[in-house]
Amino acid sequence: MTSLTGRWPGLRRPQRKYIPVLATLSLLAVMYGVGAVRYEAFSDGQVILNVFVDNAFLLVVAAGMTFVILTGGIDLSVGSVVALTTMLSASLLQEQGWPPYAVLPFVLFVGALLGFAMGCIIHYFEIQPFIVTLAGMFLARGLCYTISTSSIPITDPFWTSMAQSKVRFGEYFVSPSVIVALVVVIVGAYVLSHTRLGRNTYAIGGNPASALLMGLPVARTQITVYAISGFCSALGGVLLSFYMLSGYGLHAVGMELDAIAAVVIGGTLLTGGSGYLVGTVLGVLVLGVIQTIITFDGTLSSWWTKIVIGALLFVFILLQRVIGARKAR
Amino acid sequence: MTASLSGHMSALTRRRLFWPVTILIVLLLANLLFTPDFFKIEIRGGHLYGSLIDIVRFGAPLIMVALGMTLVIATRGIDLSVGSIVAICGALACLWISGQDDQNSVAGVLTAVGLALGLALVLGLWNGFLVAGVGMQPIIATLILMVAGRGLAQLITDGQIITINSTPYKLIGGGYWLTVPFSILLALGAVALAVALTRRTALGMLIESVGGNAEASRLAGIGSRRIIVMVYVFCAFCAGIAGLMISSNVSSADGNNAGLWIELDAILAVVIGGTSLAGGRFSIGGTVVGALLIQALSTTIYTVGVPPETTLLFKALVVTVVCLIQSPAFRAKVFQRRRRPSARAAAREKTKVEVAP
Amino acid sequence: ACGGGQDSSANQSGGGSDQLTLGFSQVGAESGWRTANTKSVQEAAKEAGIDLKFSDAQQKQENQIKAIRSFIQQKVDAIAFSPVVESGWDTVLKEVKDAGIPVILTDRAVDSTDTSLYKTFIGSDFVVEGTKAGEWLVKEYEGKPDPVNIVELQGTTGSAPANDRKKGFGDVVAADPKFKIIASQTGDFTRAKGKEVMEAFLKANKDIDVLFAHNDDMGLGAIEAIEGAGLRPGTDIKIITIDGVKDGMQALADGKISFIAECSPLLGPQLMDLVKKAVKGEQIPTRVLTEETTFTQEQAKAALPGRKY
Amino acid sequence: MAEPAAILAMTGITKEFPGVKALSDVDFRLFPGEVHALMGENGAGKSTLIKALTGVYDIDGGEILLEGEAVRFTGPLQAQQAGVSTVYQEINLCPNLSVAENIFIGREPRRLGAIQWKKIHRRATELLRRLRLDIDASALLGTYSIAVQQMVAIARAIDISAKVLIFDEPTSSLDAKECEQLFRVMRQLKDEGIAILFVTHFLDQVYEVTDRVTVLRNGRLVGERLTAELAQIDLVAMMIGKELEVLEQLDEQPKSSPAALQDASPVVAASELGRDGAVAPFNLAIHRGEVVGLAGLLGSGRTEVARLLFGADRADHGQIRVDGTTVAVRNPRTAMAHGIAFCSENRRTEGLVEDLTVRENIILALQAERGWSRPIPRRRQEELVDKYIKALRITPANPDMVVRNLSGGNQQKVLLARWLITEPRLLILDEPTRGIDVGAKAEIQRLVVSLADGGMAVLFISAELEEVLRLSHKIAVLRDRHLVTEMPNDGVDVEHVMRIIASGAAV
Ligand SMILES: Nc1ncnc2c1ncn2[C@@H]1O[C@H](COP(=O)(O)OP(=O)(O)OP(=O)(O)O)[C@@H](O)[C@H]1O
Ligand SMILES: Nc1ncnc2c1ncn2[C@@H]1O[C@H](COP(=O)(O)OP(=O)(O)OP(=O)(O)O)[C@@H](O)[C@H]1O
Ligand SMILES: O[C@@H]1[C@H](O)[C@H](O)CO[C@H]1O
Ligand SMILES: [Mg+2]
Ligand SMILES: [Mg+2]
Repeated sequence: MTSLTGRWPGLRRPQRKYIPVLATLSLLAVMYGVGAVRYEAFSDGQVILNVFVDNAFLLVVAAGMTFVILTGGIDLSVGSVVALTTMLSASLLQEQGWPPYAVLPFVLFVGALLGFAMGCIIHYFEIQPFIVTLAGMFLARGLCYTISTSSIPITDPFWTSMAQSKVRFGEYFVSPSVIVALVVVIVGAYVLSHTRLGRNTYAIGGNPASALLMGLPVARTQITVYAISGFCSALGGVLLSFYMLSGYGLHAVGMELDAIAAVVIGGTLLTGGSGYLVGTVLGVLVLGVIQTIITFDGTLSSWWTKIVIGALLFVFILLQRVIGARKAR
Repeated sequence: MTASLSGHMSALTRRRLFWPVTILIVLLLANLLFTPDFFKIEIRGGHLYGSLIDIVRFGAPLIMVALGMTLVIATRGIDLSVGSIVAICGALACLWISGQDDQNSVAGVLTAVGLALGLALVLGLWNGFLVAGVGMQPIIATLILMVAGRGLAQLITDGQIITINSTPYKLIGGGYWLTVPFSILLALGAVALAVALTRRTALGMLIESVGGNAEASRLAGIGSRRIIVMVYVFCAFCAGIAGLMISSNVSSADGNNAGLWIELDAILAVVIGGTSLAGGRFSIGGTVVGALLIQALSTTIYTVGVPPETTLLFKALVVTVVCLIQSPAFRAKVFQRRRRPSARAAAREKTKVEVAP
Repeated sequence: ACGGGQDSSANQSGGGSDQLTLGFSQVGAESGWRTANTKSVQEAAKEAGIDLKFSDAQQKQENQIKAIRSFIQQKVDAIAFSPVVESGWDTVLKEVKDAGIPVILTDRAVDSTDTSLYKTFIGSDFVVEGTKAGEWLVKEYEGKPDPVNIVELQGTTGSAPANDRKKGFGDVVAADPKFKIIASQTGDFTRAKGKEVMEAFLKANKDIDVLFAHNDDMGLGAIEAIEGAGLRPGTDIKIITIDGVKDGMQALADGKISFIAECSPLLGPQLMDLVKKAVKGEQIPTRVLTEETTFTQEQAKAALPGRKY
Repeated sequence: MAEPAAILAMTGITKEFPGVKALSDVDFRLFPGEVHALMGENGAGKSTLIKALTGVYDIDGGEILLEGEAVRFTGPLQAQQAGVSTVYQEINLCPNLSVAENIFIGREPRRLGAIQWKKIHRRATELLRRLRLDIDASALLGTYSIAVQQMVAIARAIDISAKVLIFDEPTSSLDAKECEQLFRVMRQLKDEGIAILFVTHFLDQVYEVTDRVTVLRNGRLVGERLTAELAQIDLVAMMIGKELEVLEQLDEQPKSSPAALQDASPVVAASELGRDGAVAPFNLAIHRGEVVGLAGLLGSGRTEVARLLFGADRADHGQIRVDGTTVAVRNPRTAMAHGIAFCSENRRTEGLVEDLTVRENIILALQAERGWSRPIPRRRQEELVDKYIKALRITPANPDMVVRNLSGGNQQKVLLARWLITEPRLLILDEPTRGIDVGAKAEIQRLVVSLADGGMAVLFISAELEEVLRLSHKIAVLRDRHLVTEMPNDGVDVEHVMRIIASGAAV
């Protein structure tokens, strides 16, 4: 294949490895176009910005998940860690009276620590990530309920200001969380492409046995990606607590599936070793736009909502594959 | 020589099951502290009655789902849609029966069962087509049906809980046959069928081959696609039966809650049973033990009286312990045995060969 | 299907004779109760000639917030929603207020201190439901000094109806030491779980007098377990549940359930009235209680024929 | 006796796997500035010794001295940091990364923590040029053939400027030209004082580049000699450790007897068969009892030809005739139904299912042909498997051993056995003798001859031109993905074929 492209140097076709991402991007554009034609208010630029506003936390969580999936692992605990973070933040702020500048680093640390611990178990005891993080999922959710079974509202001024202030561009705006999420994505993308940690992440996903024999620090990398995912989940939890201004044990139920779906739709292989963070951003947008289309439609009953989400997912992934396959030839 | 070899093999599998079985027993014994007659099995009203029977009876749907999941996982796949299939099949069967004038008509019930399982096969075919035909990653391919299927189940029930009153249907998940809960017999039958299908024919080996190395299998002439499709169809079929059991047990179909999160429990059961999520080797016996372990855990939580807000912590603890103890790496690192120093001494009287200068 | 959005934006400020648009964000379809609630809203909207933009949040608060944002964008005339959770609505409700759209809460309140963020709250009070259940029990055992062993089937851990019903019931029975809650587990609001947990209760506890289930469905599941153990539900073990769905009422009429505190999902017509008034700017009360009652076995027999859900 | 101090000294190394004693009390030493061959039959323990050194395996006993200091590496990372750089037998690189990255990963040049990609590409290109490897350093490694990957692995090892360089069968997939490049670099490194441990099955190579030889047999040390003082025949005797008759047979070349084969219609004939971007349309006919050899450089398209004939890839042009009738070979299954078998070159990714046992791997293709519902009876399985374990001398002779734990050469034999038991009419062998010891290689060659004598048609692909010439009745030469010529093997010599390969002209 490589030599094939080489034969027609004049033909500037995109590198093969970017095709999944490009396919996703073009389909996303088409989807947006369809929405804009069907629903009048849809074409307002703010609609797209709202997709970011409403999914900033998912974006951060999915970014962490991308690291883990790139190594060929998976992290099912993210949704629960998000919930735990909201719960911890709320209870520390409201009930323990901690100041925000102490709460923030603390909850982020707890998230990273949970991820770190899971990474250690996965690596040193050679237990499958799916199971370790499933246990982590139970643990974090269980910890939520030990704090409280009901929701705790957050009234801290810093939190409320993060929730209610807007970053404006002319008539458009986003929330500060969106900025945070974008920074996370940019930093993440940089780490993946320009640091040893990032490259080792890809290498382990490509072939863990080889990575070990090549003398790469497999242990450190593997544990770090889970710590990153834990950190991102906690950060996502903080953003969610800005968004909701509450802590609750039932927040973010099933978010792990959304995050995994976003990563995979973005073109990252679950077997590891191949994919980009930009893809994950697109994946989150796809989920967000599907949701938006359904809300704009406003005529679907509960079950039709689910069926239509499933159908749109199907069409999207199918087309993505078809386009990808055609371009790759 | 053959005999000794197969003897060796089964010793191996036995060792693989040693830990899950031990933990299962420990868990059951723990109940004894709280409920002295936990192990008592009696005949009450012509039925076997007792906590142990309950564990198997309530565990039967999980065994079914995990059984299908085992084969899917062996091909390096995963099926997230089983919960939705459970809901859909229960819903369709109950809808059909509720529409009958005589809900107790055996013919009507059989039609309902046939329709529901037929639909399950179609859904399995759909999953198999997406994975093997279109080439989607299994987790995403089955996520589609997981999401849409819940909607479908609710569409069938119109969002309500369909309640039926049908004695023949009740038999499937809540009835007894020769004093034994029928669901246990069904699960036993399915396990026996799966074992026969995979170990008496070459299917098991071909599945393990496809899961171990799909490309090598293709080049060895194995119709990997057909096998993958078959496995998803079987998995959906098992989930369909589980759906019938669950809805029959409570004589109603709940499109929303039936089989919710059962996929996670099933995957957990498979892994506890020693089948790797990376595909390849699988163990049906292990899966059954895993499923029973999970059900025993729930029952223990109820009988011991773990408060609801800490049940998840408890579950996390047990899952972690089970997996750690099962992990050879953990045992090696934690209960580190001394290195055998004798190896060198024993080899001293070797026939040392001359070394060129 | 797409026409609705455009119509509504065209005549949003017009009000008057033109059709009103109501954005309604439902929790999900997690139970038969909820579905009945949805139906009631949809039917009432049709009857009242209101264009309903319905959105299912699939039990996620973030989805509800998204839906409300998109209602603002679509410039609906009024917004109603059943909050998944009490907390965390201030931000988006402020946005709604800025857009000048009236908000009506249904089924469940929010804990905002700023009550100007919504016009009214219509719905039941879960604590009161639990209290009613407890009060009936206290009355039933009045004058009998023997200890009463109660088992409780809780709703989904952490959900508001579970928390509140447990609290309402618990507070009442705690007043008299003869009432003892000997076991309490979650049955996830479902029949299957209700049955499974009850089976375990029956084996672990020899002497159960009363079952309190947070909804009918768990109670119905438990009935099967009790019958399976060779006991008579309603007689050997008294059963109190909440909701009053058709199957529950039937069991009540059959004597298998002893008492039901109603939790009515039929808020639709009341809601539409309030919406019309709110859009016109009329004065409306800030709290509207759903018309709810309690049922004994006798009352159930009478009410059953007219039961819709 | 003026020997310098050994840079590496391993004494009494013992390593046991469940059921197999891979190494027992082995001593090995390595001096700076020497190339030291580690020899032994398949399964002798060469790779295990290397992995014991670099810490991939924990050893059960023994001592390792590196520059006089006792070491026990915890893994390749530590070994690398101590100056021991290794190319393991199974290529261990990441196919999902670029060539350049594979060379530099883990030791990328950085500025302020950021990887300097430009620098990496520049240095990789230089390094590849030094190895005379003309490939795109920025392309994904996985798009290249094993041989190229092998060269990349070597490039990586060399560039990690180490004191000790270990090559475990690096040449098994290289052609003569590439071996030459490798040896040139090895000599250069040796002159710089680096100690090189070199595992190979090619005796010629041993004599060409090594200074010293250590021989293992069955996990035990047989002896250590200076290459110059060891006659080739003695070396083989040390390895095989038995009767000279085997060796005599080895020298005696299998006869090719091009009979009146061409008369009958060919078993399989390809006409204008081709696949865009892979191999240009070609014609090729293989008759009953005929061995057709495919010659060409790496990447010339030999494997592609084989894959098209087997239906592993779909052809874009042309057709295949079996016994004169055109058949649709859509996939391996249909090819097998017409009696075609294909023993692929890349045993790990396209051949074996490493987690299955020897028995299961051997019967896999036969079982696939029969379909899942007709299992091969256990007794029959055992007969077949036993027969081929004996015939190909697969060790350990345990049919229930997981293939992953077999030595490289024995894995290759298992793959071969899989296809032999299907009794095909056309057997395609892509590099069947790669990584196989002398004894086994001779046996496989004899096997090919006897199969052909028995009427089987064989398509034989090998990087070793001599081998192709020795076995084939007919030789087809590929160059740059074109089948340039086809000729009967009547007294053709290596030189001649090389010229065709080089010039592309059918002389
Ligand atoms: N991980 C393992 N588990 C069990 N046995 C093993 C393992 N690795 C190697 N062996 C066994 O150890 C012995 C030595 O194998 P090794 O790979 O060192 O041979 P080798 O000399 O490198 O052979 P080859 O030339 O075929 O590569 C073989 O019998 C092999 O089956
Ligand atoms: N030197 C090279 N430059 C570029 N690509 C190469 C080179 N060598 C091999 N390849 C790639 O490897 C693929 C496999 O080639 P193929 O296996 O048909 O060749 P071969 O003659 O069988 O060589 P080998 O000796 O590696 O088996 C080709 O598709 C080609 O892309
Ligand atoms: O299912 C539950 C209950 O039945 C309750 O009465 C109302 O909320 C629903 O979620
Ligand atoms: Mg080796
Ligand atoms: Mg080749």
